[in-house]
Amino acid sequence: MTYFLWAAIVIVVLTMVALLYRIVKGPTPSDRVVALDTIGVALICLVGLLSVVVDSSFFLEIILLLAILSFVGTIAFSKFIEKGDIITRDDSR
Amino acid sequence: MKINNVILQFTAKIVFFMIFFYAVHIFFAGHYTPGGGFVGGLVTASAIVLLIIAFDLKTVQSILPINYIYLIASGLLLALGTAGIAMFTGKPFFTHFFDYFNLPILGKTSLHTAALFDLGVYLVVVGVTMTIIQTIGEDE
Amino acid sequence: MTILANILVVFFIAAGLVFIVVSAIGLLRLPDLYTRAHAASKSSTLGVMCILLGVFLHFWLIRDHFNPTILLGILFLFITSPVGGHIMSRSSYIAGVKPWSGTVRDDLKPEIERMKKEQKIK
Amino acid sequence: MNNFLLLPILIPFFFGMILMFGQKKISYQRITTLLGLFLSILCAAALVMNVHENGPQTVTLGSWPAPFGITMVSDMVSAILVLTTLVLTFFIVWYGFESIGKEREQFFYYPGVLFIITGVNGAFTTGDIFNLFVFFEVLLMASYLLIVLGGEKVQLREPIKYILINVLSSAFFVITVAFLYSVVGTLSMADISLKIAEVNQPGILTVIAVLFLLVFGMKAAIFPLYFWLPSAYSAPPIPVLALFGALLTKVGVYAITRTYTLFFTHDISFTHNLLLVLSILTIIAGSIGALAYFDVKQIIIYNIVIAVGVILFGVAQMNEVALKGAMLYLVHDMIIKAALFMLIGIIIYVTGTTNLRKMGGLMKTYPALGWFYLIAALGLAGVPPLSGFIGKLLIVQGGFEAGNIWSSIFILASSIVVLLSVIRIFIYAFWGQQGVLNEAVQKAKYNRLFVPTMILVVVSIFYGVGTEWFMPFMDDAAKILNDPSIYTDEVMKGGE
Amino acid sequence: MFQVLCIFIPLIAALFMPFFFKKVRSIHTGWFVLVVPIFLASYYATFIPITSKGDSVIAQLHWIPSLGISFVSYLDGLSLLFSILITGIGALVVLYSIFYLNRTKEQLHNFYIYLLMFMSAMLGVVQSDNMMTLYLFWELTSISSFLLIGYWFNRDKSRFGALKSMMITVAGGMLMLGGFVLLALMGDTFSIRELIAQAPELAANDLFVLALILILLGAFTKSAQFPFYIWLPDAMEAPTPVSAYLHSATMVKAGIYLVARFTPIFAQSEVWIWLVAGIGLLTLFWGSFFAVKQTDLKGILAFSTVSQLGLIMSLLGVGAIAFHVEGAADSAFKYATFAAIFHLINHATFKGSLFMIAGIVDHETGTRDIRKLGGLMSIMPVSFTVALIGSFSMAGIPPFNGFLSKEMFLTAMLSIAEFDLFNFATWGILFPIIAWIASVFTFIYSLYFVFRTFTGKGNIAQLPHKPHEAPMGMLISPVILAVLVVGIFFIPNIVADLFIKPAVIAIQPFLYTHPEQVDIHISAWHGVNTELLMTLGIFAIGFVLFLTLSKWQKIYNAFPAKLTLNNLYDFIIYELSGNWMYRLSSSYMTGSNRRYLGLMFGAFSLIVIGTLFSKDAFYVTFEGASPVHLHQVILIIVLVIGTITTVFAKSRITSIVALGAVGYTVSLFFVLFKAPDLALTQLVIETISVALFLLAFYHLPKFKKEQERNRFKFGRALVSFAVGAMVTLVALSAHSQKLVPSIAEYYKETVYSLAGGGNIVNVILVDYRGFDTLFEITVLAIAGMAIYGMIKLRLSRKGGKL
Amino acid sequence: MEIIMAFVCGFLFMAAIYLILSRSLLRIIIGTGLLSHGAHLLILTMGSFKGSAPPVLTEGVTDFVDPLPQALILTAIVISFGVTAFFLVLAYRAYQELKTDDMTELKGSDDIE
Repeated sequence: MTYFLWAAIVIVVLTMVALLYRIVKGPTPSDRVVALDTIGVALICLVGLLSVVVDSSFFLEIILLLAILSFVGTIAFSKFIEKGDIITRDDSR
Repeated sequence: MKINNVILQFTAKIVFFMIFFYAVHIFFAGHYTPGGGFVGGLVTASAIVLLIIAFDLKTVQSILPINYIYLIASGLLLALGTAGIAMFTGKPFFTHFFDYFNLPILGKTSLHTAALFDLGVYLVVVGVTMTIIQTIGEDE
Repeated sequence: MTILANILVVFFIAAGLVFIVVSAIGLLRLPDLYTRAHAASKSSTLGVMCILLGVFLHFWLIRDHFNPTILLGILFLFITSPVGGHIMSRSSYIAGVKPWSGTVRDDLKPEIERMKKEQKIK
Repeated sequence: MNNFLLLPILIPFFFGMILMFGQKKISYQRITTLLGLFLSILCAAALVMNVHENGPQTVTLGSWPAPFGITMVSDMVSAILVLTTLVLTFFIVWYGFESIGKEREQFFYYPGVLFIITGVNGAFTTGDIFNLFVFFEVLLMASYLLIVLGGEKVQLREPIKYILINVLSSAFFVITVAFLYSVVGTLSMADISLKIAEVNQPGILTVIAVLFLLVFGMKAAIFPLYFWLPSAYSAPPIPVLALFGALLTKVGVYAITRTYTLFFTHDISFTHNLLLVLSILTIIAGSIGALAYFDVKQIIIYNIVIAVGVILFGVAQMNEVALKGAMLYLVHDMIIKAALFMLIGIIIYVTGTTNLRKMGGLMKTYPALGWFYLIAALGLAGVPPLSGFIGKLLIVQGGFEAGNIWSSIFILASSIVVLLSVIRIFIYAFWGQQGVLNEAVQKAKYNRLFVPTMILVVVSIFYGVGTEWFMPFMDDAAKILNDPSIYTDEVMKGGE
Repeated sequence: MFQVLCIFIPLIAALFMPFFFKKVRSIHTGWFVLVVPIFLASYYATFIPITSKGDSVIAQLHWIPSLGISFVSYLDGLSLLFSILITGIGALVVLYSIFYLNRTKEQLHNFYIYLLMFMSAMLGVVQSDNMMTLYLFWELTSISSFLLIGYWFNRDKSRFGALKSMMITVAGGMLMLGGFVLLALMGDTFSIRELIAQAPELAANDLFVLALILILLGAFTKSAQFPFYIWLPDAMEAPTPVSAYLHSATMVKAGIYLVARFTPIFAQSEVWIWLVAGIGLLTLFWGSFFAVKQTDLKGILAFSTVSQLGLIMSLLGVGAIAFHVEGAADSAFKYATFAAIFHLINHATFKGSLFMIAGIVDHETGTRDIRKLGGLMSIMPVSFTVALIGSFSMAGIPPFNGFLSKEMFLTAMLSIAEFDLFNFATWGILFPIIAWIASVFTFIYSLYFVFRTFTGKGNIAQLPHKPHEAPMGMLISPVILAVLVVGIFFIPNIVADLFIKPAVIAIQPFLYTHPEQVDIHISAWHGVNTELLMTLGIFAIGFVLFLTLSKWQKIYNAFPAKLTLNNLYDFIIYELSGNWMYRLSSSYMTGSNRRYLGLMFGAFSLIVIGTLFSKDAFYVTFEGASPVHLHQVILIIVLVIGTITTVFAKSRITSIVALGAVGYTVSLFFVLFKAPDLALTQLVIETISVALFLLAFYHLPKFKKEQERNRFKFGRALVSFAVGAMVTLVALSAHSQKLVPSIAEYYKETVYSLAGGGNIVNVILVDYRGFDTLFEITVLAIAGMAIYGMIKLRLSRKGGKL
Repeated sequence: MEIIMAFVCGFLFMAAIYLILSRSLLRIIIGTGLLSHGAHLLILTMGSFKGSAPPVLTEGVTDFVDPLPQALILTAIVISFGVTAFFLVLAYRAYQELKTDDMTELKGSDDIE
């Protein structure tokens, strides 16, 4: 079981490395953001797996947090890419 | 260019409440499990940020008409006040008081002045984060 | 019981891993942003949900610790992940990221032109 | 246990919070600030007397016994510095009513001032090395607020250096604390002192001592870490500059003094000699700058650097006489720097320029200003019976006692550079042909600027002439600096 | 008590001057001032009977008793003599100034404040037995002199002269303070009397000579000895009463006083004798030689003062030899000290009068340039007479008092060759020779001064004012002094008994204990001896040279202007400390942030790494380190790649995303290292930071390609590498040397029972170390306010500032 | 592991200083971000990684890691967040007023004489 989990963790980490390649490579910012988003997902997996490994439920809080942040981050990035600005003062104008 | 963001705005509304309750949960859990006023405050702030991103500043301000500077000050006052209670009882500054109670629904729980202090932290963090984001956002 | 539970956990995690790896490969290999975003938002969401389910089961069945946060997380991911992917692609399109040359169909293009015309923006 | 010693920190803190409400009401802001400062001064004065009578006071915050919780310790060193800080701030705030401008007053100038002294007083009082870091951050953050407040071009350009340096020094401070924690496993300064005494001087502690010296040195602007200071300090308006010049570098000096007398005493021959060499180099560097420029602000700013060198030279001697001198000189320098900056502010106001070569003949139009400037300038140079003299005398005497003959003579000789640089201002600005004058000077405003300045100069004269009255306090301070066991005993017995 | 208070009487009187000046406009303020010195002079005169018996009076007022600093009025023969000189000449000078300074045009209150301040200071210097208060008054004389020289402050020359005198004398004073402190450390007291009492022990100290040199520096600068004399000629910009008072009669004699006062201590040292006598003689020669070059009346007097001070100084130096000679009381050395004091008195009288005459000439003709003057004899007969008396006395011509002291001077100088210690047998012969040459020049400039001004054709029509004799009042003081000059010649022994002998015993306690032991009788005629022949030679050669002055005066032009000491001073004060320092400073204070940071951190890491290795503190152990796992390694690789991307990213968004990646990786590390709270916080913070970055990015420009010189690139890489290396090395050593176990166990044990919590980290944050947290949120709150203020408040658009 | 982490922290510091020495203000701020990461990791490293469980009370577990460094890091994180935010806004305002973010153009004030 433990070996399986370790293997899983290594695989996830490798995935992240692959995604990192996408971040480095680009070519457009959007690609990087998508990759970052996916890294966030991989991070969630990693945290989940790690908490099984260290056998502690205290890290599970992180999962939801990561999900939230990854979502907010993605939205912010997309708004930035779209308008160059995140916050609009008054959208009705 | 104005684009309608129905999907985003609808999701944001739902998600806002999810995040907010999660923040409250994290805040209260802080004394026994990971979390606390600080993270709670930041998560709350990110929920509000989500709203601001999805809608716009003006709309959000009309929904949540809060002067964040006052929020900061109240948070600080609360924190200082909690810490200062001890001074009036002849204990060193910052001495907290707690006891375990058997409350009807929650069971055995501790009531702790540290939680009040943490609430101060929470308010300050929300206030500061929102002040920053709002002032930058308002700036032309 | 424990063995059964373990098998269940391992199954979910393995499935999740597969999805994750697939989406990573997709992100690496697919030709343009939109296809990549597709891989990222769909496949990886499924992957992470599977893994989390596995983790949840692990704590519930083996450690006897029912953790609602994970469930909430799964729910949250379920809601937000596709929305995020959608918004991202859409924004990128508006920002002018060109689709792959092999793209067959592009419904958004006329729509955006119509809106631009309406709001008199060049 | 004595919560009373916290009041000089908490009162400004509390009033700062209150001032965050009612941002636009200027008179409310002013009155509240003065009230807060006044209350704190009372408390601080009472504290000084209390410490003098009963020895160092401690409070173990949260009732946690000494090495585990944070202990606040008010010994004579910190009590004196706290009182000085508050008194100076009172005058600077008063002076600021006229010169800071209504806009700044409406945008958190007063909370900024109150928070900065919260940080400064906290840093002076704390007995915990990490808490010192936190207080440093409080005062730095408040100083960032004040230095950019107003958003003039120069206020946005120069502080970048200032902030960058402080961000870096904070990062290094944190890791240095981490190193120290790794080696001795504790954060309470008294406990650190005991542990270091136990472990029989390993080299790594010397390295950490040097790291601390450099980290604090960055804030205290010692050579070779002073480069940021001259240009950064030229940015803010005069009251803020006075506050910075009087307080901020001194906190760094205090931190060096505290660490180097309380716990890094295991390898004096290395660490304190390094401090000595650096202090001499600091004086040289400051002297070059003070002589190089004909800009009134710059001259006084470089004099900050020189003074830092002199005080640290006293600390480096590690004997009671020199430490007493360093304390006397530290307080003197805080007062006189504030007074000088305030005077400079008035000079700039009445001439409308900072360039010395354009000024002249102010003696005819503003004789009183000239005399008070001269007194302050002579006081800075350590001319008896003004305030700088006794401090410098004791520092030099301590230097001789410690066998550092030539460097002590060098300290004396450096006074002449100080004198030249400040007398130059007198000769160029007050003597000579009539130079440029600001046409828009209002007599009433001038007077309102002049009164607090004048009183502060009188305070400095009083400090010099009446040194005898301060001597018992300085004796206490020097004793505790010279003998850390008084401090550690008081802390470790749990503040009963 | 009253005796100490008397020192301060002038200072207290000074406080009332503005009142007198502003309220009583019709009466010249000087009349009020005059009361003070007259009162003091008569007060001090009452002490003469006491001191002339060799006794002394002491009174004390504590200032800082805990350091042993107190105001002391110690009146013995020496200090009383000086006190009477100060107050007596002071009275005359004030009287003179009443007529010299215009009541309506001048800021009289300032003038008299400075003057009274000076009087206090000077009294303090000569009466203080405590070295610290001596120093206090010493600096006060410098400052009041500074203010008096700069009295006409809108003149550039006044400012220049004032600064010069202050810089040089204060610098000397500071060093003297060093000497005092050294002495005090050796003898454990600030009292000069107590130090004198333990003089032999002091001499054994290694630092004795250093203290001696430092104190001499103070004395030499004050008394305008070579090479510090340069301030004195420039000090002549002061109003003439000031020159007469400070720069001839009193302040410049403070150095003489100091040397005299410390002779009992330092006479033991060879260095002292050589320095005082040698420098004095050199100054004597130098001053007299260059006096002839001057064209300004006061300039001549200034150089002559320099020269005369040198004379007195050298006499004191020679007098100190008596310490080393058996039976000195019977040898010729005894004359030296006596002559010094005698000449000091004489000099005060004739030089004071000469200065006043120079002032009168200046006042009445409007110029002091000797080339424009001449032929005033008939117009200003009284002035001429006084000038003649003064000059002849200065030249050493009988029947004036200068003759007497000059004779004794020569006697003393001749005695040196007899002395065969400290190489005086070899070099001592130079003393009389130089003294003689200098005396010749003294003779020349004395004649030069009086005859060029008052005789000859002159060019009276072209003078700025039409000259006439000065008013009576202005002449009173010089005439009194001139009477003294003549008077002393005829009754020298009364002066000797009252003043000189008591002073001599104060200077040479090792020789005499009672004034009557001083076996010296002054007489104008003591037979034909070497001294007399020398004097005659001086007259003869001097007269010849004076007549041929115009022929050889050109040799002064041979001295290159660039090499003078004045030039050196100008170079130091204006060129070196202005322009050079500016250039030096601006060579590294470039305002370039990167350069500063590079220098700072280069030095920082260098010092730390240097300490690390010099203290042999670098030590690594793998013991106790936790094991390394594969996933950790991979994470590290991710972190490193992320960092590299951040550093070298070409677009800002790449950089920021990479930074985000690094941040997330760090939070993963926190998970790995079992810190859930940290991981949570780091994640949220990272996200919010990224959002903030993006917000700010919208407004910030795109990355430019950084073009820079290779040298800087290299330096940048080097500095960053050094810092990285420093952190790593120290971290390794610190980790490997955990000398004391951590206090953390306590928290683990008490968290539930005492703090009522489960999450130790959080409980530490809100309880054990809640104070940290309280101020940590304060930092945040201030940051919030600062950002709010920074964005909302924009004064740059108004341009308003203080 | 601690040994490797020491190198990693050194590397982070190196990269941070390298960025801080660059000309663009943004790069400098990013550098300070890296700097604080390095510092935080270093504190954790210095606290050593011993102990098998996170410092949260759980039944049957006694081998906690050292909680104190974690608390310190938390404080440090929050503070550096505040400072970074401030610094960013300063950069933004400076660019608004001065129209440049190049440090070599942002000098000046030494034109005083």
